[in-house]
Amino acid sequence: MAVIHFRNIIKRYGKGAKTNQVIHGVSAEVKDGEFVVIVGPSGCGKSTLLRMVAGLEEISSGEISIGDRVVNNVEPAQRDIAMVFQNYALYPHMSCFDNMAYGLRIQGVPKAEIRTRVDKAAKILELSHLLERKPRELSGGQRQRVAMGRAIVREPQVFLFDEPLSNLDAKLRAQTRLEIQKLHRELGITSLFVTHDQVEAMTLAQRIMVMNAGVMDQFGTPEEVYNTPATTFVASFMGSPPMNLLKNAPGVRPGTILGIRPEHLNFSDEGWLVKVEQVEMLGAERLVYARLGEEQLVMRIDESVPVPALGASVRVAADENRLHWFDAGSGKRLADA
Amino acid sequence: MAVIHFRNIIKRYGKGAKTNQVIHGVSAEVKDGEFVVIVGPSGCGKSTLLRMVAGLEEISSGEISIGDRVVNNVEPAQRDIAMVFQNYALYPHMSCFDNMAYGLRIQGVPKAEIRTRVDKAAKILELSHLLERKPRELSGGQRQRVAMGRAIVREPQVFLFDEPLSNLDAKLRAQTRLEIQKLHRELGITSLFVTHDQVEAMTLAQRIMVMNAGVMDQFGTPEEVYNTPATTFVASFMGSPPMNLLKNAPGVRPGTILGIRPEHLNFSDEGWLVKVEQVEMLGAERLVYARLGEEQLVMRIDESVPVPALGASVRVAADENRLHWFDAGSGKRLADA
Amino acid sequence: QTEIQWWHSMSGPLGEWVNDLSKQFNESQKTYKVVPTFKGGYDESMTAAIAAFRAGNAPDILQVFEVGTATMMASKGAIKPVAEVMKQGGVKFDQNAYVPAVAGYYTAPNGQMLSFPLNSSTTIFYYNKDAFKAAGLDPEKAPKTWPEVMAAADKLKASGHKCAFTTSWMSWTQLESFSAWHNTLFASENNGFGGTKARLVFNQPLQLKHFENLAKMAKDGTFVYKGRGNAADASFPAGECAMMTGSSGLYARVSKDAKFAYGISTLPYYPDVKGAPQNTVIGGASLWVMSGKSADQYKGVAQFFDFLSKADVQSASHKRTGYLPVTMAAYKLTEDSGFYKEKPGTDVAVTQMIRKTTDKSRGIRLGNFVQIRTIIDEETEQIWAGKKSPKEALDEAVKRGNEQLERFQKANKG
Amino acid sequence: MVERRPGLTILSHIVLLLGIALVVFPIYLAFVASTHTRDEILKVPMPITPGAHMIENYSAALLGTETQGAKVVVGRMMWVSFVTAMVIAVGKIAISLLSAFAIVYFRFPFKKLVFWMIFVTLMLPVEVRILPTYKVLADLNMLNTYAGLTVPLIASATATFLFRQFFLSVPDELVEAARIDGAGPMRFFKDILVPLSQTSIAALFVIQFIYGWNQYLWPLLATTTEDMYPIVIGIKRMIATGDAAVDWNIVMATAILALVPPSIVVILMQRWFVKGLVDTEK
Amino acid sequence: MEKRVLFRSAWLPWLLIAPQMAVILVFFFWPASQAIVQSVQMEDAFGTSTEFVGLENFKTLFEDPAYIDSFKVTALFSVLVAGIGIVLSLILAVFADRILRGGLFYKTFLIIPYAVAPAIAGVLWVFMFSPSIGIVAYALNQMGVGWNHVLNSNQALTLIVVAAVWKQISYNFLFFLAGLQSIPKALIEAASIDGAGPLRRFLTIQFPLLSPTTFFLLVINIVYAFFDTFAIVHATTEGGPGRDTAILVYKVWHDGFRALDLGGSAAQSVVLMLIVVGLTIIQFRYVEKKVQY
Ligand SMILES: Nc1ncnc2c1ncn2[C@@H]1O[C@H](COP(=O)(O)OP(=O)(O)OP(=O)(O)O)[C@@H](O)[C@H]1O
Ligand SMILES: Nc1ncnc2c1ncn2[C@@H]1O[C@H](COP(=O)(O)OP(=O)(O)OP(=O)(O)O)[C@@H](O)[C@H]1O
Ligand SMILES: O=P(O)(O)OC[C@@H](O)CO
Ligand SMILES: [Mg+2]
Ligand SMILES: [Mg+2]
Repeated sequence: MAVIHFRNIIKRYGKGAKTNQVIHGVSAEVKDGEFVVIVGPSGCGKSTLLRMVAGLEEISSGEISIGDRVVNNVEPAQRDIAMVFQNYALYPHMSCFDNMAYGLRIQGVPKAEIRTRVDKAAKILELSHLLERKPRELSGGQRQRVAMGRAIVREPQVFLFDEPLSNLDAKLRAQTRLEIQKLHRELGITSLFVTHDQVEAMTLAQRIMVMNAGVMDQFGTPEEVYNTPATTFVASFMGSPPMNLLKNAPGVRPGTILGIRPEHLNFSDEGWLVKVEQVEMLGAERLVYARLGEEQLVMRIDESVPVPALGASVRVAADENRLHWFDAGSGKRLADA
Repeated sequence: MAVIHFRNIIKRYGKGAKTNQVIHGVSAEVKDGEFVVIVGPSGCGKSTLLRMVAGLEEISSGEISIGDRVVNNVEPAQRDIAMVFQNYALYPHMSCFDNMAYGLRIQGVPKAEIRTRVDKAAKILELSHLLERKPRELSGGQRQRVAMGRAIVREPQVFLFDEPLSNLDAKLRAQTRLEIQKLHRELGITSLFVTHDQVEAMTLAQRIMVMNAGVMDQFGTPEEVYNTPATTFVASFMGSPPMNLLKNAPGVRPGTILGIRPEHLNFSDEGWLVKVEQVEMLGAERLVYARLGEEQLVMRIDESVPVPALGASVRVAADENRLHWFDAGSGKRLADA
Repeated sequence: QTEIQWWHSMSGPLGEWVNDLSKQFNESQKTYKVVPTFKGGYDESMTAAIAAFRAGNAPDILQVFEVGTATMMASKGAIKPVAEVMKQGGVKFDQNAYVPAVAGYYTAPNGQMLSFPLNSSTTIFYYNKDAFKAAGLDPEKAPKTWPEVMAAADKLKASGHKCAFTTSWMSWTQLESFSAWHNTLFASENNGFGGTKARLVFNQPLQLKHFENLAKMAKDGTFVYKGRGNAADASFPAGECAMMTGSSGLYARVSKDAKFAYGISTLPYYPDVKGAPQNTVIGGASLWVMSGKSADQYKGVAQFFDFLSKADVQSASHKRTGYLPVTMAAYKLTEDSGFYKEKPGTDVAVTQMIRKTTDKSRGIRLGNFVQIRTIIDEETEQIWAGKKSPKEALDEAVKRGNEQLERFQKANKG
Repeated sequence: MVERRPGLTILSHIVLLLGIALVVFPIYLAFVASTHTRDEILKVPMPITPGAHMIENYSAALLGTETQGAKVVVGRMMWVSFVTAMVIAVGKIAISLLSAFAIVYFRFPFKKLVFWMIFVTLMLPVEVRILPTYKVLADLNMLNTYAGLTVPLIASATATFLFRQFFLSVPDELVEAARIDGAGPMRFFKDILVPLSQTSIAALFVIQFIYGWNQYLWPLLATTTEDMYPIVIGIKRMIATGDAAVDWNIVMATAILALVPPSIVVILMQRWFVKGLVDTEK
Repeated sequence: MEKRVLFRSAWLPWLLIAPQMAVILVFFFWPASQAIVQSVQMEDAFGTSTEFVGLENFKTLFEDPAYIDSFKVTALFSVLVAGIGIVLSLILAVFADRILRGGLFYKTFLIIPYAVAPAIAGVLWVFMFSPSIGIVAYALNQMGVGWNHVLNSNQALTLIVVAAVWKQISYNFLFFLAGLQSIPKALIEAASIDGAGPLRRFLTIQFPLLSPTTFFLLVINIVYAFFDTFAIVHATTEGGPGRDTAILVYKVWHDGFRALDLGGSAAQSVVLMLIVVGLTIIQFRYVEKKVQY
């Protein structure tokens, strides 16, 4: 277990004229034993950041330390980390046992101990009966668990996950999410987890690092990030459907943006007059899409509330305590008034 | 536009000893212009059913008719259907225009008319500026729209969709869903849509056909399926997280199963005493996992409600009007008492 | 024991013969061991050896067909004259003991014999007596002249024979030997004996007339072309073709394989040509000794050649293969043994050769002769295929052949 | 296929059977010829059903017959061919694996040049440079040795290229995982890359084994003693003279024998052969 | 195309390529450079006298109608071999692709010629077509087709084309079959729903999608026809009748090893190398491109 320190990290790909800077000075500290999720849209630099921690990518400038060791020039194998990849990266020709044991063998761990450690990891992950199989004989979820097993047996200081769930289907994803949580509770190892799925981020993270085009927009607990998004980017990225961001609605001053989450809009007798355009049924609730002048609004309405017909004009009101104000220029949150 | 009739459809794969029956007598009628979603877990026979309608798979026994024509022995091309495939199945060497025009050319439609029809479809799908591109030059969502365009231009009696959205990412999926709905509203063509995603089924369908291992468990509107699931299978398959199905909770008679949806459980002063095991934050709400004796319960709690600490014991109560009872043996719904 | 590598081109019964010779020699003494290796046809083994020589890996003894003689002679430094080898090996060697036509062919202008004539052959005429009988011809009377051959061919054809006449070695039998047989030049400078300035002249009226006749036969179907080199050899013993011109060395195979009565006769000629028949030219091959070997090896080679030139060995070889006896002594020995009486026709080759030669008939010795043979094959094939008239073909062959001679002259001027 | 058209299916079978008949006929005929006496074959037309002399022809071929000018012992020649083919196949695969690994997984100066140098060798078929190559061989004293028969043919642009293509398709994550596991380059090569290349290796083995077995021109020069002749040369030598002198029965028996090992390799490994080629090549 | 992760070492890569480099330097580049040197020299057979002649060998070569003819024959030959080979194997592959069961049976038999050495293939075919003993020649004669490839150039060309195609058909077949089977089934289904019958599907969907395979095979077959058929020609027609089947590679060999015209042969080698360079570059650029497809 260890603290991870990012000190003004910059990453450039390519050389000379083709240089392309993709990380623009990230500084942050991940606490000992903390589970941090790095989230952001595709191409924002999440994997790059993670891979620099792993030692798979050179750091162009700045410093990363794990524990109290600056690792900029340390080989991946020496960093005492383990990594779980999106497409598992299992060695296809080795049995699950061998996959997990490979790193230990290279370290020269005695056979008997390898056996014990792999068995223990397999037990935690309920893989014991699959140890002799080859990866291709496993389902996606099982493969992902083997990949995690491979990470666990090394008993590293830090776990790194690069979108480990995105190749799984919805059910498996939910289930594996719970397993990862459980694992972290049990082992308490500092973990960095990359995903572009905000639901995953919300459910897994102790703290979330929201990346936007190589810049860290916010780093806080899920509640902080959801309830007080630091930028319009964070506001629209976290939450599904995303926060309504209104520029031209009545009552919004020019130069500012008003943000309201779909669940904080309700039918009411007063408020904005909107036209219902489309309704989606989602089991326990409904999404109502409505038009307010030039802007589109999304509302999240409980199934118990009767829904107006398509095309109908109704009034909606927002929960006054749940309004978010942003600067239209910078996108930054304005001090809560 | 046409009615589709399934009359006791049975499908067997293989011959002799290796025969494997995968559809066990499905009978149903899809109404003219209706949008029906076939949903069920992987391997339950959804695609098989659809492909029998398309003529891509022989019907082992039973009859399928489209309009008033039994199509068992009609070639796919003669069935007046169009199909959209999961991985698009666009002809990679043809431009989008040619992809859409291909079927018409084979029918010998005059050039000018082909142009008109393709242009019209492209307009509906906002593809007009992409017509000269090859499929590989398009994004996934655009490809899927071209695939739909190819179906539309043929102006068929029936549309068949086999998981057309599952290769798209979450955002695109939601967006394309809306487009398909819009399209169906505009063209009103009888459609069969296969998916394993219940959210997709709920949002799209006029009626849902729930398949379970080759048997049709229920065929009804989304509300019917959600609110009065015909079997425990339907109950647990539709809705996320799935309905809690309790066998051993207090008040459940032996031989029956009690079903309660997560959103119908609330903290209360009386009711079952449960132990909170895990909490997942989902933005607007939380999922609380709790243990009730041997059984696990999931509750869906609004974020405004304070959540008890992990490990705490709390009381929960179910909405009396929202209980579902099933026969433990057959899994069938018991007449609503 | 010193090993002596010998590359040869003798296959089939001839291959057995070569192996037997080596075995006999090896058993006759202990110091040397001759190792014969079959390296493919004449052209193949010669080029393999040349390549080997360039790589410093030549065999000690190489069998080269007569066509390669000029090339071998011109390669100063690559070969070691036989006369020298024998002298060095301390073996008595009398050039005069050899049949003049043979020895003369392999002798340099300075009178030194360069290679050892192991298997000299010449062109002779074979015919199928059974087929003659069936066609109503007298099997005991071989056609002596080309008009007779043509007449016989017509009869054979009439009796249903699919292939009345064929020939192997087109250039050798129908141009080279044919010219000498009629005492006519094939190439200037005494057929190349006079030096590298020689040029081809075989498009003269006599040869032209002959090829016109052959072309007519080909058109009638009485002459069937079977391919280059010795490809046609097979068709005679198999009974397919009733008459053929070919090497006397074919005798070994004919006597073994032919399941019918056959006759051997002299090469046909045109009776109206003055001086015909003169003599036929030499064919077959001789053994060349490659340079750069140890004294010990040369000694062994000398011993081996000495063994080969023994009259009894020579005579036995002659009887067995149909190749000429190359020493007069061997010829006498064979004659005395009554072999020629017992196997009529076996003396044909000898009598064709043991004649006084003229400048026009001594033999043919040209540079790049292998290519020239190929050119002649290529061009004459056009005649049989009906694509060129004999005149066009022969003229073109002369023209292309002369280009080769020019090239050779240029490359070997040093 | 999509439609149920029995007619088309029957047509398919007919076409394929015709194809097979065409393809197999020459070999069948060779087999037939190998079961008759020479005279039976030379009778026109030759029989087209197997005869009764199979055993004697094959044993004559295998043990060598004195009827040929040079004693041709098929057993020995098959062994030479086998060793040659094996060494060529294994050698080519080994050195190509190594160089492809260097080219794909390392950055080093002149990498492009090295790649092109290897690739360019494709353009220098033996036929084109045979004499100088032969001279090199002789200078190195490698004539009449297995080394001489094999080493000059062992460089392989094809194999290097194929492995390169395959390595490029190996997911980067595997290297990354291996590096995190602490594997150095050679360890990664041995533990991960080579085992993963199995299908390509198998495919190349087939190709190169056949290539080695079927060599003709090169051994013709590189060997001058009979005990180093491979079988293909042996067969050509048997027909070096005109038709009739040829013991066609023995030749064909030998040809059939010569076909057996490569056919076994091809047939046994056809699955990997196709897969390996197609997976990596395209 | 580069890997994202590269190992770092100054000496290891050199060690790894050393064996390959050693072999190609010694046995490819050195001899090839010798061939180039020889092409500007005139030499007697034994290499005892050598003279620098500049480009004269090339001049002679291109003035020699035989060489020009050889070019023409080679062009015709390779077009026929590649064309016929590709068409036949494509037909077989298409039908084999239709048949799921029995596929292995057909595949096994069709693959066999691949194992046959070109030299032996030549022997087999000459045995069948030999005008005097060949059974096929006999059958043809019975049918009124006078077969004699020794004299008839068209027949000779036919013979080597047939033998060469026969030898190559397996290889083409396997690639086409694999190519066909890698076309997603859904495409075929989409096309049949669009109303295309089997033939139309083949022409408009399968064949165009096979074009990378077809192109690849085209190049391979041409290279094959250029070089690997030497043994076939050598074993069957030996370049005859006339020089009507003397393809370039046969001529190089013949002039060098039969005719012992080393300079001329070396000059031909150089020309051949240039041709292969061209073919290789085409193929290489194409291979690099197709990776993305
Ligand atoms: N090896 C590389 N060379 C050059 N540019 C690269 C390289 N790897 C990534 N990039 C660029 O760096 C940026 C960040 O990439 P990165 O892989 O970190 O994004 P990501 O946030 O992980 O996205 P995703 O969710 O798609 O995985 C992208 O613009 C990408 O194009
Ligand atoms: N061609 C076939 N031959 C034999 N069995 C088949 C074939 N196609 C499908 N099956 C079997 O039939 C059953 C139903 O398959 P089907 O493809 O209809 O499932 P599905 O509901 O579409 O599943 P998914 O969501 O994974 O696409 C499965 O058990 C499958 O293994
Ligand atoms: O068959 P042979 O041995 O007489 O040789 C004939 C050749 O010399 C013809 O050039
Ligand atoms: Mg990433
Ligand atoms: Mg399916």
